[in-house]
Amino acid sequence: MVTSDVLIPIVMARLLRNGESVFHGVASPLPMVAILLAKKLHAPDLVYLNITGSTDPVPAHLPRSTVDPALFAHTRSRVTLTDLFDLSARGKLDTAFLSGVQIDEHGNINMSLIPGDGGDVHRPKVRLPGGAGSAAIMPTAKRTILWRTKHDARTFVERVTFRTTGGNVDRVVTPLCVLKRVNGALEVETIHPDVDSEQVRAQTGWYVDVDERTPRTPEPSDEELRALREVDPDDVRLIEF
Amino acid sequence: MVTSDVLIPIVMARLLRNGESVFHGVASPLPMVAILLAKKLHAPDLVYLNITGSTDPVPAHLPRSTVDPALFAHTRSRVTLTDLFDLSARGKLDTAFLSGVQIDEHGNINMSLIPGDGGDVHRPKVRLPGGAGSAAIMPTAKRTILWRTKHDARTFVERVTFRTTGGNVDRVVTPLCVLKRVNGALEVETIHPDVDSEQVRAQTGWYVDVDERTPRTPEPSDEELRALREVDPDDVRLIEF
Amino acid sequence: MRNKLTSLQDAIALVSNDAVVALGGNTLHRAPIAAVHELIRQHKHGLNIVKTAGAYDVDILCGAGVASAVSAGFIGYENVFGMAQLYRSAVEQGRVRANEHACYSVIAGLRAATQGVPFMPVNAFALSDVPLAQGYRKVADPYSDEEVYAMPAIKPDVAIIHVHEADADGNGRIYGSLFEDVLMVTAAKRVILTAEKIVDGATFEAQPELTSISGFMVDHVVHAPRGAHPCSCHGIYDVDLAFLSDFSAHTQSPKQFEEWLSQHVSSAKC
Amino acid sequence: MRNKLTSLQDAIALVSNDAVVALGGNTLHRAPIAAVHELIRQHKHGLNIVKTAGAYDVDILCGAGVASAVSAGFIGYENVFGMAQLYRSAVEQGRVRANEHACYSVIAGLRAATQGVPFMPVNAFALSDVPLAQGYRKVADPYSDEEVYAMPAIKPDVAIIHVHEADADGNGRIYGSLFEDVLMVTAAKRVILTAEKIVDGATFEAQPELTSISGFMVDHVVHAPRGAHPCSCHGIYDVDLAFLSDFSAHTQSPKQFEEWLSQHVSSAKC
Repeated sequence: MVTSDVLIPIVMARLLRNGESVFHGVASPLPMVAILLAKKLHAPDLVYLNITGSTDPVPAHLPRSTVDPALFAHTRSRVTLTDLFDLSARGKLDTAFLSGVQIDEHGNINMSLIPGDGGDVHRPKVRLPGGAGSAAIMPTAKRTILWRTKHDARTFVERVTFRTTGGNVDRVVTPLCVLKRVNGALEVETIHPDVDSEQVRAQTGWYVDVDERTPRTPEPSDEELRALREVDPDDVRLIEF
Repeated sequence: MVTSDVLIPIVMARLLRNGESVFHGVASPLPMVAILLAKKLHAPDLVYLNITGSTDPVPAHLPRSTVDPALFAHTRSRVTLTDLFDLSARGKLDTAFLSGVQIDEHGNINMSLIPGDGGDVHRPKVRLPGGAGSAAIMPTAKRTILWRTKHDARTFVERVTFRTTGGNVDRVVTPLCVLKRVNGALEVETIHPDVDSEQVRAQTGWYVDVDERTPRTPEPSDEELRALREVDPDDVRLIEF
Repeated sequence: MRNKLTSLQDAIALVSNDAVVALGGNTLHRAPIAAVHELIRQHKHGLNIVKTAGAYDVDILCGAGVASAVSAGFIGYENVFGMAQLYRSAVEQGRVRANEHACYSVIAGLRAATQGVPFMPVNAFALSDVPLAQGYRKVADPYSDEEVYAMPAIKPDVAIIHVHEADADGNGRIYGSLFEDVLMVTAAKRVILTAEKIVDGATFEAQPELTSISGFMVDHVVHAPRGAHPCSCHGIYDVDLAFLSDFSAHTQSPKQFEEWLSQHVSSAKC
Repeated sequence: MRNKLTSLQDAIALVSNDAVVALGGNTLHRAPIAAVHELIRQHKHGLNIVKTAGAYDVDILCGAGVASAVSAGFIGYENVFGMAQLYRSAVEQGRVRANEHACYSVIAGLRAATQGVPFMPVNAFALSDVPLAQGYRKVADPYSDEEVYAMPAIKPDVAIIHVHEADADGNGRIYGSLFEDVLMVTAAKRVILTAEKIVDGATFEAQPELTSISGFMVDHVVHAPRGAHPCSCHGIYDVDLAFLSDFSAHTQSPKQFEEWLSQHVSSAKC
């Protein structure tokens, strides 16, 4: 049985296209692995951008922090985070990977806070890390792929308690399924192997139209599995699980 | 008798203070010489900035164009023109050297155009080179020193035909005198040696209060003359005359 | 230029309480930690910390009572150590105000200060609750009437940047990631560089294109070897995971944190 | 990344008539003259040339009927050769529109395009007739009501930049003065680099900090040795005063200019 730490990055990599520019931010081991995987498999000309300001780095080892100097290795140029935000703001960033503590039916995310008494946002019940660049990137990148290593009704909520941002969400990759945004709402596109459709429904905070006829996420191929082992031999991505 | 090509840069240099930041733009051989002179004489810690993006260059020879790579020699850092405009815009540029085809009583300059029939600015009678950065620098630099190698009533006009910009003009150095802005208007501060006060009045387009008691610009000292020869041994500054 | 070399103590002594302080670096990388620890030793308070994405630096300043506001897009240890507990509880208990940003909006505010304008239009927040929560306003393009968010200028009283090499004039070289450090330098009223190494400025002449920060924009230069530790400093040292792990374990209770502070910061010589 | 090497002819063929074209360099230095000459050979017309301070490049494009508008702060040969006669008469005769700028306002417009916002506030023109003449408008800070000029975005259809070294991916190194070239790259829809030298991109890995222009922002790379001549190219060649003097002498009458063009540009191989 294929585990999430193997399937999720492979599914994320499959979504990437050759030649496009792809960005991930802080705290993004799975996007880091997925991008390197896609470059190795079907997207050698993909342009890999990240907060270190490198382009197409070739890390000697994968770091735990995705702002680590390891992701600057073998770059041939240096830009700033400002340059990457500008790129997105002027409509030239093809794909961004983002995540959310809460993700709702419309693809809105919450990375900011759970409001306190009476909806107080300045004295929140829970202060979350913050959306980093999400509120700038998600509405301006041509598309955003969300990912989350947990799929339950606390994470996938009908409506986020606080909307850090909405935006151009294309897909959401979870341990249970791939969701695709159609007419502004997230629908289940494929259910992962060995996952029961009833489980997807039960663990999602809004009604998802799934049954046994819902398409299945293709199993990882031998080539994909081998490439994943080569890209992340130390299983650094496991810190997300 | 001291000639203008000797006196003007020496007078300009005397106006500069140790430790301040001083900028000149395109087409500015005399400011280039004056700044290097001041650094050699009394202002070794003056910060010399120019369009090449160098700081405190030590040119091996003086160039005719003041954007020349010669003015990048021995710099220890590189900025852009954008950085210099920003510096001025946020109030951190101490002194700028600027000039004008026309300069009026209030220190306004015209570097843009002589309007055409009926005041048409889009089909001008004369298209001048343009103010370069003047309209940004002159209102924001802490002070501006204007210079001009010609002093006649066509240049020093009561009112500019087109105001490229006004701004924080402190002094104007000409072949005849030094003007100082007092309460918003340019007054003659000192008349150069061997210049008749009547000549200053006759060749200025507005009434200037000068007579034989008007203070005289001090003659260049031997030290100043020697330093000028060392700074500009090839008399590059003569292209301004 | 004049000699700007000074001690860490003297440079930090010039930071007033209630100052707006921009810190260079990003998350666990090249943050000016020697200076952060000195801010704690000098018992500063009321600081508003400006950062795009912070971690240990912001967390410890919140825990030590130095910060009273944080203007940033992200505060956390990425996936390495979970939440920034000191920051989190300070905000939840009302001791620190979190001025929520989108990283890019911090950049926009710093750009406004750099450019001497009161605000900066920013293509962000189109679909966000943040502007309402933070009071960010829109402005209309005077040519097309198109509306865009405007970020008020963020003008730090001081920016503190850790660099690889600096000379006495304040020229600084940063290898590897620049993050938003140069923008912080231009936006701030006063700039402190802490440097791994002080070098003779003449060595910068061979490749002035490698100088990241121009000396005339800098006020103070401090020699601070390992001045980013426990954060990384590109090419010199990595993130000190053991140190941070120990720290993280001591942020679960105020008492443990006090002990940790006293052992690792208060008594330490810088 | 994909290979972006192409010929000068093919790269310039993609520039449409009536395009907004930003030219790198400043006055007599590192202007992309090989590309400028090719624009003339391909009989482009209706171009709006964007530049902070131009000289030979803008002058000859005006004389050859390629430019119909110039958005710049200064056009002239500094003190070296007097006025830019071709530009001047084209404007005075109504063949070219001079969109007067303060250099900084060109920068502001390019910044707006770079940042994906419709306008950029700029601290300039406080005491100037230029805004009225050009229709530049003010905008009020939504926080303080303070008014500041707003420059509409300048989004070049193409930016043409001459660099010292480029690789096939579009990474470019500029030694010495950068001028506003990097800003032109980010603001433009399409970017053409002309390069003195094409190098193996692997050579940039040793010092990525020296790469001025990141390849992913570039569309076409053209090998153009002496591609800035008669302008200077820092460290490689100086301004060609003899060439410019001869040119200048031929700009006094249309007939002389036509002869000069046919001899030095039209018949020349690039």
